[in-house]
Amino acid sequence: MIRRAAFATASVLALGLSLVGARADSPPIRIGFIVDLSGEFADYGTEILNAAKLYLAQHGGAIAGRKIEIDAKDTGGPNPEVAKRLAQELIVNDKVDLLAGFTLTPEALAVAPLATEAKKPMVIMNAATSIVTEKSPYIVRFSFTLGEIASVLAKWAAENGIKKVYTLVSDYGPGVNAEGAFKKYFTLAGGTIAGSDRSPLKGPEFAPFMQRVKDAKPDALFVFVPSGDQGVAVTKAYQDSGLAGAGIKMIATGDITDEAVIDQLGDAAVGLVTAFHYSDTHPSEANKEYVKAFQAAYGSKLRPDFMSVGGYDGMHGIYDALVRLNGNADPDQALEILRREKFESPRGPFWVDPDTRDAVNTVYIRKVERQGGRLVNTEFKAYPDTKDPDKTK
Amino acid sequence: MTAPTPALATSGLSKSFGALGVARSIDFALPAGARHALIGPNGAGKTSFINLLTGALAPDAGRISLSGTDITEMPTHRRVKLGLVRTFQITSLFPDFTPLESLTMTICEREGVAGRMLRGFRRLSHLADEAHALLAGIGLADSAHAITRTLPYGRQRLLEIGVALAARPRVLLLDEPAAGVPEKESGALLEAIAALPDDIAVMFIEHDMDLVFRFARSITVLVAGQVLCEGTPAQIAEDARVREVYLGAHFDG
Amino acid sequence: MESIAPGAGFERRSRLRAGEVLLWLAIAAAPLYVPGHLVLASQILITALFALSLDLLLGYGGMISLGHAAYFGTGAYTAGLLAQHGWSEPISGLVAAMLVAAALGFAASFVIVRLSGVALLMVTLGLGLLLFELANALADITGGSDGLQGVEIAPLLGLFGFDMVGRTGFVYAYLVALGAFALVRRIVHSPFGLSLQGYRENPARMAQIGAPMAARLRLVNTISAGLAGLAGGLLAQTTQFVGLDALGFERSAEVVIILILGGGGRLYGGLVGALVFMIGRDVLSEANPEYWYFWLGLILVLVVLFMPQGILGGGAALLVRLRGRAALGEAAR
Amino acid sequence: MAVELLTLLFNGLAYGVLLFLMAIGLSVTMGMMNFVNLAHGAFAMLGGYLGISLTTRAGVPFLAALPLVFVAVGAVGAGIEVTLYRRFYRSPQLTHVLFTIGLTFMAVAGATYVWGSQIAAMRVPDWLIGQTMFLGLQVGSYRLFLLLVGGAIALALVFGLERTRFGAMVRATVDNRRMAQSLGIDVGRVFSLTFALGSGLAGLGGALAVNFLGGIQPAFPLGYLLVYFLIVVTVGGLGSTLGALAAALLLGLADAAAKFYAPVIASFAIYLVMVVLLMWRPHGILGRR
Repeated sequence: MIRRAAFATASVLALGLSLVGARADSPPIRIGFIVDLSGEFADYGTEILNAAKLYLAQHGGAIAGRKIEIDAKDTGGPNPEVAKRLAQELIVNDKVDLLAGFTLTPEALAVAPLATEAKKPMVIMNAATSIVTEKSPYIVRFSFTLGEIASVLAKWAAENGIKKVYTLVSDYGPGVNAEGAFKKYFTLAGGTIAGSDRSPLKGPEFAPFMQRVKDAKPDALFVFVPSGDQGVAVTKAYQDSGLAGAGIKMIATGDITDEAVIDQLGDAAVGLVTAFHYSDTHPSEANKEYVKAFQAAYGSKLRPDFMSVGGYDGMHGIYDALVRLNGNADPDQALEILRREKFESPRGPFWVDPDTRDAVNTVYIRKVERQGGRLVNTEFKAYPDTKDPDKTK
Repeated sequence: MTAPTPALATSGLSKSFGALGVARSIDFALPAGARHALIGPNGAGKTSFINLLTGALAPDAGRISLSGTDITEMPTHRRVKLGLVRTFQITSLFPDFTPLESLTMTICEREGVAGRMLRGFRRLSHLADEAHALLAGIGLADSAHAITRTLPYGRQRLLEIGVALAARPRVLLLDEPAAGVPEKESGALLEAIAALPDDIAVMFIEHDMDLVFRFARSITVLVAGQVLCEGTPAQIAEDARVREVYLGAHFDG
Repeated sequence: MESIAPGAGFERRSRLRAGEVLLWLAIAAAPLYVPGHLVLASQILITALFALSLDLLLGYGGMISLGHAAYFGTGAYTAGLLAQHGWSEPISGLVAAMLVAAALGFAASFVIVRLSGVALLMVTLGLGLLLFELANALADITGGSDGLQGVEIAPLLGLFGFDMVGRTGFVYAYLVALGAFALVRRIVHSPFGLSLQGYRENPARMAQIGAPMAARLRLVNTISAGLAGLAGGLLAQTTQFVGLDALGFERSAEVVIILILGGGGRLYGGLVGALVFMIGRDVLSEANPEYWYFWLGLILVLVVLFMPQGILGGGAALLVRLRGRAALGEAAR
Repeated sequence: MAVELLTLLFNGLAYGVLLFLMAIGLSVTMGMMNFVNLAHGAFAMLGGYLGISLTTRAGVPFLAALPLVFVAVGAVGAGIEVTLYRRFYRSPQLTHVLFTIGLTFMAVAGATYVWGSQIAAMRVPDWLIGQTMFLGLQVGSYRLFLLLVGGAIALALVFGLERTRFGAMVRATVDNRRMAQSLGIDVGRVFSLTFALGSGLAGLGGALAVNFLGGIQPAFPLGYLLVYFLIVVTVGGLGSTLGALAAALLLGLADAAAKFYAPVIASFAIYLVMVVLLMWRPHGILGRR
């Protein structure tokens, strides 16, 4: 309830600000958002969109007299053909200047050729599979890649006395991506892989896998599952199978301890080590302000997570480009600015690699702690300027 | 001169479900042109016998022959092609079809054109005409274009026979053709049964003894899966065993 | 006493009606009145074609399938993989999509004709899910959950490139859908089609009128699979992308919903259902992205409450009421 | 070896019992009225959310919340049966499909409105977290709880249907509705009560499932679990309680065994088992027709 009311307030605020700045005769700048607002991934898309709107509301919503409009479309996905159709309609009918959003990899991949054909910058705010940026020269990614995160975690594990790791990932593209990167960089750093399993995406039962892990007696279990119920389920299965007692640590990408769900994990998660690029307790002024503004707009119960920061930073990049072009949304010029973005994000220092147009993050190793009645990811080691290690172009 | 080949015959036909024998070594012959009634108390195995004949049930032992051709192993639809056709005790029609459609479909099967896919009915209008003539013959002409499920029950029973006739049977098995038909609707039905062509051998199951004695020229009494006796209506009416079975059956309820 | 000529029912039924011609003309004119929504229009046509393939099986043959996306997806991946490996000519790619899906349908038909009712529902569902998992496992070939990329399609007939507005895609989908509807129209109005409907009405009786149904059911399952593959191939070629969702349970369920919504066994039920469902979803999700499910659900519920035979069935019943009881026999068909 | 096998067995059974609880209502209603209620998952979802709201917001203890959820969802089920479902029993099954899917869509949107699109998880008491010693085996406490509670309910149901008067009426109605009617059974009332019982159990199962599945979100009733319910119902045989129990346990065990012994085919295993079983016995392993 609170959330909806706050959202309405924020929208009104944004509208009001934009009206102040806008001149009646200048056409608006339109940004077409393609996100999931319904279905299984509704939560992801909602966070991204909310954060992007927050950025606009904070920064005035108009540039050089041109109002900035967000035209958000829901794919209810994963639904690549709908995503592509919506992108086409946004480009052809609504004459948007940029495309943004993109919760899920297949949807981004389906739209990529359109961005090339129509010469529209396409700002990726989540879709975290490595290959995405290679599919169109107009794609710029403001989120992260799983390879980036998993390779850092592998390095950290090898540096910290973990010699033998068992990997467990969800059996789909991102899982395979994370597994590949982790295995590669853990072995390179001198570790050994005790075993690797892929769990069906549609099946909540992890106990048999935990039993296999226990039998293999590794030092640690590396996990990637998508953020949400699976993350909670796998953590509980880890706890209920007595792996900790058997001396097997669990390490994971930060998807599992995503701030949107971390409190649902309960004490099972305390002590869990994850690698990720964003924590809502990242100790910086920028982040504190961000969290405050986010909760002011959408309710104090809602915690901004990596989805939201992708949307926020993506909008930051777009806004910055538009300001520098003085409200002129020429696609190629905007692209040139976007691919060179570098700023202090709530997540920490963030920049885009001009060659790959991919996000470059500081990846943090964090530990789950209880802090004032809630669970948080406390960062304790940083790996600055991390790129997706397998990305060459 | 040998005896003429019966239209339908079984020898040693047996079938049981576990301990329950529904057919116990039945030897039976239906001469061409017969009007034969199959009677017996409830549970005697009359309907099972028909199911064995049509191939809906596979016998445990014994043979079935149709005009001298062994059909024991033959699937149902091929028996129909050879002229062995039945009707059902519980009306089994095509509820959303018109009678004309039901009959035309059956005639198409008979003529071997029912598998035609890319040509419509334009060149087959003679088959629809035949269906219509058949409907007229059994007094259903005015219902030809009605939806079957909207027809009164008596008309549906008539259609049941009409569909069977459209397959142009040589042997027609009628399973309680008049069951449940109210008296005021039964006239047309009885007329249609009486008017069945002479070259069709007809066997029917019936409980209504008036009907049995009105139409049958010969009768088989089936009890507990076995043939109790066979004979003309007069002989059966006199038979002490039959009386006992029927009385007993009544008392058993 | 009898006003209709003997045998008239059949020829009249299969005669082309003015309404049908108008419908197809109206669709053909879509570029004139919705020039900005041609991609949606072609996706509706593709879905209508997919629903038509199911109609043949479910609406006419009475055989439920909750795994029909298996054929759709097979067609999509066939067309997509061909294009990805350099065979970019669309028409031959589409034919291949149809044939491969039909072959799968033929193979599956040996299992399917042995079953009916809930068992059939669940086995088709199971086979569909198995194929989905297989495509996910063969990520090296299919691209797995990321989807199949690099699907590049050459211009249609070497002349008309697939443009962004979707004009070529629309014309292409229109012509294929029109051809498929004409074919299915033929089939359902043929003696074969009549016996198929006879099976729907009363499967047990068919053998007793001498019909060898097993062979025909295999055939119709094969044709239905081929048409579904055609639809899948069209989607792959016009979207130039194939996602795992092409094989998904959601797609199988959705096409069943679309067909029942429009009304099964009426040829155009799938088209009407696809129009209502997809335009409804587009409009509702635009107007109310978070809660459009509610309104779509409400539409389904209301259709069931007030038009239990689907939209076309409801329309037919309304016509009957307007024309009076005399026309009952005809219009309810 | 023995420990390994027993642990596997234990985990598989716990999962199976959970599936049974959530699916049994669907089995009975499909068997009795031939009513295909695809909205069944929505009742489980409602139970899940109610359980969460009761325990976390209203502060009701977990164990007390469970019966409340059962009663509340059962009442909702009865209400929907009387006002909506009842009029469709004579309609074709495809109509049921369309209608109940429509309702499910509405439920999904409704849950998003009330509880938001984020996943919601349940806080369970500390004694249900971690591991417990059971018959010499280290097992997950919550799973043990699930197995005991679910097992007790399952046994109560199976025997209740065999032994009680109401159970006899339910069985008679499943076997032959007309016959039951002619015996003077108020079939409508039996069905309402059964439907309420089935919905209540789905709700209870949903509440118990939250902690097992990790959490619940609005898309839950359209997800893969609906497929699992249908598998339990059909493989068990429509309307057969014992069959549904056997099928659910089999499903849980097959899933556990496949994941443990052959994880590569784990995603295929359940569907493969289902297809084979239904080819072998189209009316289910304990189906009557």
